[in-house]
Amino acid sequence: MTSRLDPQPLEWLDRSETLSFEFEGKAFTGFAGDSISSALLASGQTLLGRSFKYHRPRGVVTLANHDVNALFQSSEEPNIRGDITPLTAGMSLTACNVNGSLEKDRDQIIGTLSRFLPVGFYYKTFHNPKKLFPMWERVIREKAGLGTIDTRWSVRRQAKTYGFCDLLVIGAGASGMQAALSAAEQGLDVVLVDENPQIGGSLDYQLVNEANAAPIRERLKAAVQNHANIRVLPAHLACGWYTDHYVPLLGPNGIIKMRARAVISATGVMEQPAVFRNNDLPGVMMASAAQRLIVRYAVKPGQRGVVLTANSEGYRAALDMVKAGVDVAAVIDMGSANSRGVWADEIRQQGIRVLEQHAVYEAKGKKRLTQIVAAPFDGHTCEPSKAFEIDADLLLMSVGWAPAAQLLYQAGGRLAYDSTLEQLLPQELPEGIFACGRLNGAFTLEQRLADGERAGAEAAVFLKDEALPAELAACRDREAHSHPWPIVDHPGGKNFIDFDEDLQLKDLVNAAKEGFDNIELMKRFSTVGMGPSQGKHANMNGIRVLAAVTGRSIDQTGSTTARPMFHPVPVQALAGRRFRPERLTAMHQWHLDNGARMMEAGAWLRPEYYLPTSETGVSDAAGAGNLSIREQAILREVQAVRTGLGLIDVSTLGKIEVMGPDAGKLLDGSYTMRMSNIKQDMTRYALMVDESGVIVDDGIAARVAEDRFYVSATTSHADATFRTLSRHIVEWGLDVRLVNRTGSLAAMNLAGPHARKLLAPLTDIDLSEENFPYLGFKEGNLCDVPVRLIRVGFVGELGYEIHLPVASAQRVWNTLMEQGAEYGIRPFGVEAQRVLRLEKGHIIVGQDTDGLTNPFEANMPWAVPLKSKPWFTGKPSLALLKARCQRTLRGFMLPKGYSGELPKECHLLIDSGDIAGRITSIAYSPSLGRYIGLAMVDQPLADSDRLYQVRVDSGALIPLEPCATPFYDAEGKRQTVDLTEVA
Amino acid sequence: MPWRLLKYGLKSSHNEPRFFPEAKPLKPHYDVVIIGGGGHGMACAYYLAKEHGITNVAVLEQGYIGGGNTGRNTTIVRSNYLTPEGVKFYDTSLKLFEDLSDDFDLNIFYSTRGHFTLAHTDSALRTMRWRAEVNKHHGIESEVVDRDFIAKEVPYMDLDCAGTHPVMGALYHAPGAVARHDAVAWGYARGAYNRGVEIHQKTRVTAIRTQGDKVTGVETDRGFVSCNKVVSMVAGSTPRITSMLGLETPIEIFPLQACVSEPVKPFMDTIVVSGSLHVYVSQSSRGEMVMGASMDPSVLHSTRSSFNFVEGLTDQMIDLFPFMSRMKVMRQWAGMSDITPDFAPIMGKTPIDGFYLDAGWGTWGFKATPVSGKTLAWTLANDRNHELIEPFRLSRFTDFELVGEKGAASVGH
Amino acid sequence: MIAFQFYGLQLNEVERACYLLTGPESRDALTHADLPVPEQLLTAEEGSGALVARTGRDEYMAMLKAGASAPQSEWCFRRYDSLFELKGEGWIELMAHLCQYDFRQLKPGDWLMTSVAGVSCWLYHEIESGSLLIGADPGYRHYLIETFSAVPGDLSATRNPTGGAS
Amino acid sequence: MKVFDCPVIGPRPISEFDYGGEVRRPPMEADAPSWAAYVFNRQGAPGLLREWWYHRPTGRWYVMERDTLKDEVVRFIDLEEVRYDIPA
Repeated sequence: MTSRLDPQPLEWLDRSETLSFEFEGKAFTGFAGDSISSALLASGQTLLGRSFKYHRPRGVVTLANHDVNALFQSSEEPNIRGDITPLTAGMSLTACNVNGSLEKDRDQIIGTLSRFLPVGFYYKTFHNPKKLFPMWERVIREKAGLGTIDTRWSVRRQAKTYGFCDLLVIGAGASGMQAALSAAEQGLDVVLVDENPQIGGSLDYQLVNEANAAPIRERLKAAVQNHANIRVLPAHLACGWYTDHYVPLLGPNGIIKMRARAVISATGVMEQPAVFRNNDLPGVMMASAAQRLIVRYAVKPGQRGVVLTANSEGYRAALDMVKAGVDVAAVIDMGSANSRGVWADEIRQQGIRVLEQHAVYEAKGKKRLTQIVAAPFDGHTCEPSKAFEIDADLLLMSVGWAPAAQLLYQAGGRLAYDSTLEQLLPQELPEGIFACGRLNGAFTLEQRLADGERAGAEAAVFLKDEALPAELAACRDREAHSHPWPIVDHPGGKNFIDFDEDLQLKDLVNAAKEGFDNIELMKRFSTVGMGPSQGKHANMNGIRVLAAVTGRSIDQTGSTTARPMFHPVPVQALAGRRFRPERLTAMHQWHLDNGARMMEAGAWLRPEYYLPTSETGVSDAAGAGNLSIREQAILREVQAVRTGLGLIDVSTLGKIEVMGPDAGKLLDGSYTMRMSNIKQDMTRYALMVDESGVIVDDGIAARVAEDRFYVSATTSHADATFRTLSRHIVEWGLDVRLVNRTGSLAAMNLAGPHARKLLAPLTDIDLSEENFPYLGFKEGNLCDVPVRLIRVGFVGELGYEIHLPVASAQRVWNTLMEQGAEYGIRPFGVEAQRVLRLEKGHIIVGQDTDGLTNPFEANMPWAVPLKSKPWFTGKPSLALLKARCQRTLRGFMLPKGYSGELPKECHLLIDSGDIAGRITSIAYSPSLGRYIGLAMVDQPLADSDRLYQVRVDSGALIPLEPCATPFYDAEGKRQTVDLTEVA
Repeated sequence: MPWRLLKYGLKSSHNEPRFFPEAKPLKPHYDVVIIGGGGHGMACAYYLAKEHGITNVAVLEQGYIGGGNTGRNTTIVRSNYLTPEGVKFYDTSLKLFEDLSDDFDLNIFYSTRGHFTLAHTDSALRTMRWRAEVNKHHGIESEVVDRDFIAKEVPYMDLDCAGTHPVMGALYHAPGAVARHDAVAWGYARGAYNRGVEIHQKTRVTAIRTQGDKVTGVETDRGFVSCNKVVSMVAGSTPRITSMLGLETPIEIFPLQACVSEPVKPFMDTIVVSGSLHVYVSQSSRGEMVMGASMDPSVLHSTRSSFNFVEGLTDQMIDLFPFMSRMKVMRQWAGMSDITPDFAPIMGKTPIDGFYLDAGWGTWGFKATPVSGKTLAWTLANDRNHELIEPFRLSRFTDFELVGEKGAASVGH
Repeated sequence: MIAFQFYGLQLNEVERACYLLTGPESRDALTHADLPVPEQLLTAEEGSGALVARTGRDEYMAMLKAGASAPQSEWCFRRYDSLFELKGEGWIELMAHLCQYDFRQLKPGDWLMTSVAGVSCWLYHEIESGSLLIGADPGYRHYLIETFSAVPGDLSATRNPTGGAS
Repeated sequence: MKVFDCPVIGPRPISEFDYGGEVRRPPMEADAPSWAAYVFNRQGAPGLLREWWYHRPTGRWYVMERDTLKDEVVRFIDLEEVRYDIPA
């Protein structure tokens, strides 16, 4: 029976604050500072969970988060780890993965069937007959997993911060504190972190009754807390080591992403279980777990105890039990007691029975330990014939340690087995990585302090670039602290290696027999070490078993890869705050106020179409069929541009100034067509391909001056194009300057027959055709704002693209809207622009082209001057591709008044049963009163004059009439003069 | 209770037959040497023995069976690719997968779950329709579905993605499945071993011997082995092997990372992938959420994990599945993706006589395990590229006849 | 306009006329307008009501307070960066939420171009006021104000890290 | 997360960079196969690789020689070394 002790000198409890909570429907209380498990044990509740596979009763075994026996479920969270989660008032918890209740778990019978469930059994059966497998799979899936998820839970996010230091020391035990101090003394900026809410580690829970430890403990704790160069972060878990000493520290309020210049791992060792029948009964626990219960939480771990040991720590733990009022019935030493130091002498003086060369053959009890069976042990096997029983409700295991070296492995460190200490010790550490304390084999208090001092000094020297040969082994102990084979076989089995996965000794032995006889294959077939504690209490014994079965050494057997995270890390801490950079144009608020439906274009937001609430009827365009509100809005905008005036915000376009003597040469090399001969105040279409001839971007290049151009790029490729141009300057050694003005300049396109009439009175630029022809470029003032006007043809009407300072854009936009009212001006969005450009047969890079389309396929041979230009990026590829063009972009139309099933973009063209292309764009064209589109058509069909057949959703084949583009105003007359001159 | 487990339970000792051979010395000569003991290598050995009677074969694995990308991938099996060549190839693979458990008499937990590729933009939706149409043309169950369909099938997904990039629709591929990746390699390995093929782990190829332009054998860290047919099936290590022969390829190696959550009671029975959010997720038979994203942006020959990977993944994931913010990430790892310019593999004969390639597997290698083994075995037996893999020949780059998988930049998982 | 105030931490928007000069005449244009000309790449100098940073071989950014004389040259372009001034106790803690840089190393007079909350920014530690100037593309103004204002909420949570010299 | 200790801008996390890929120089006169080899083939194997890296916040290009096995930058290459002339 476990119970609460009187106040302990170093306890973590605040006894003034009682916290009540609920577990499995029963009321419990604990103190502030308790963990959930310690509060339960303090109230006598030793049964904490059920094992994953056999649903065996489980209690505290490590109390160090190295096992998941105590795994709880709340209404807010799954998989709560009782051992280390602080108790809070009002918690309501249940066990995980139980069928019924913790006390009465109906799945317990699986344990009795274990003889029929050998290692990897699920690979051996359930697969035939094939039809039945889904049923079996449902049964297995139902049994899988631990906690349960409520898919209605809301999102939680914790902020993350960045941290910086010279030296990060992980683990604030004796050696960690000493290392931090000796480094801080040399002026280093040190962060000392520990996953526990209090610093001290084993200096507290293991050496609390060591007289000489007390002054050292006070000195070290005070020194690190108050040293100007040391930031102490308790309750922060080092999640893992990442490239260049990047170590995320998980704290109560979120993750600090710590960038260090060097890291000292003073993470200590993980106590390993002995393996004997029923070694998983509640009441059987690590000696360090019992010490933590007493020292940290003032919980008495049991009434009558036995200590199974193979080191001096076991005797010290026995003394701690006596001091806490536990009746210690016996100390069973798997070796001889003479090298166990003063603590063994003290135990003998107290008349406590010491059984040398003995081991525990079996533990007995239903839901908790009631009796242990001991027997003589020759270092490898027990003699059952000489077994005898000892009544006990507590069995402490102190048979050995595994290094908490996960972060060393992740950083690329190598460990090797030391047969003196019978423990894996650091052998080779990468630059900037250091280890000290029990992880490095320094076990006595003096050794830990000396090793901490050594590591701190070494780190300081390393950071000052002074080379110093590392004497890693200087302070290591000379006696073994672990037993090489703490494993006792038993015909009845149930001797667990991995408590998470319910793996018995025979499971590993059998896995090796079946050919899974290297550490990685054994892990994957048996799943040893694949559970939530990731092998912390299982891998060392697993390696020992495999080494024994295959007759290889520990080092030859190797170990599996240690991967982040050291403990599972909450997604809410990993995800952090939600950063979604959003880039708005100068007219953003106006768009919202005027009914714009916004769409995302990269980081930008742009109007897709406008639906002002004031809109009532809509001029139903003949032949369009019944249109949605959205389609009606888009049609309105298209008609406005075609018949009156439209204004679109194109601020998201890339805008790049290109200046210098080699400006022309840069553009000639970067774009397919020659740019260096564009006449002053004129523009040219600029098509960019990559080295394999694939179209990557297009825009307009304007000649501003002899040595100056102004180049635009598509919204989605603006950054990439600026980057490409700047790289070419470096690669080709050109004397050119680039300035990216995408954000500083806004841009709007005023398009429609009345464009010139609206602009003329507002600008000092002579808009006459002679002075300012189609594709012209002019600088001047508009509404007293310095602007650039470009006569672009994208939407196929008389139009002026106005580029102006972002600060004055809204004012000019307002003026144009006000003054344009008499011409029926409307704002139009991306969707209307898509229809307008389609009527002109213009492509959209990324829609009509894909990741492999070259200019010939896009039906733009005119943009590839293979003869007239000596060189441009991609030219040799295009020369090869010209002759092998397998498909090209072609225009098509549906008959007027077509009312059948509508083809959609990416529907396939079918020619005599085979795929012969696809529709890339399709839309209703109000100007032509019919559906029009572009299709990428395979060559044989494109060359023929056959109708295209497109397969629509219903599977029917719809004929499409091929036709030349542009569909509308083929000669482009509308783009050149006012409406009045064009009948 | 399946009677095999009953029979096993009643026996006293555990005398299940070995899956793989005990370590043995290398023979001086083999007819075929397969470099790489992952799923592809074992499948090739299996089909060489089973379908072509070629058993004097050695599989040389530098690490352990299935230790490369075979053990590191998303375990997704699907065939809703973009190009006709890709669709035919992967669909053949999917059909083979469906009978593997019976062929091996080993349960590879092949579980048809349905596969969603989410579209968050118009252009993404267009790409989905393109793939759906090509898939349907080749008789593959694949269709564009709308928000309502998704909401019905995956009710716990936030289709509005916390307000940015709302889901507009998805490509739904009902036959999409998952399988235990290790078991596929073990099944093929046991099948090959039982038919006389030798499997050598911890055997690293250090050089490939040639005479003129003809392969004569391979050097390993356990001695020389003569053979006149060598096939490289090493995925992430391909450039190291091809450079031994001075054979240039377009392959570059990028880390592809993944992670798993702590196991919870299974609630997600389908596979969800989002191209624009670069995330994918499915729940394993052990109850862990298997999650991943796109490749690292720069070349690296390492399986190291990075923290910004798991940050970006979780940040985007909980926009789709808010409740998953209450879970914990347990472990993260990485594989090495061998990427090609057109996101399609490089298979079959090479300019060097007797040297064959099975590479360029990027993020789509696991699902091709059966068909790549089968077609490479046929190619080795006939010294001629199997018709299914002819479009993936190495020479396609010289001829500028790239496969169009990258067309829609539809790198999925 | 005050963006937010929190525990003595302040984020204000500031008005500056920003210019970008590039090309060989840049230095003369700056000296002609008697503006400072920093020598070293990616350093900045304050003087005569302006802050000038050298951002390239012969590329300079000039941020002018009202009244300072604007530089004139053919290759001189007006920029409209959104500018913020962050000051008050704890500004380093706030920046630790948004930017992977050790701001304890940022001395007065230092110029820094890095990523803040995912957006490329320039930062300058003003000498006399000691506050941090932050400049970014105007398209991100709304996003940056929103993001900076959300951080203090978390700051209070992390304001008193348990124990240790903070 | 990798840190590049760059000239002028000092140590910066990899998240501030865009990867520009392997530095390659186009053959001005090449027959079809060798031009295709230039366009598509890559060095591929682990070892020292010269790469383009673009630092977004400053808009500066860097060429680094990096050991792609150990992920260590061995040298920053003077941009002059990667310059080549293009036909006028």
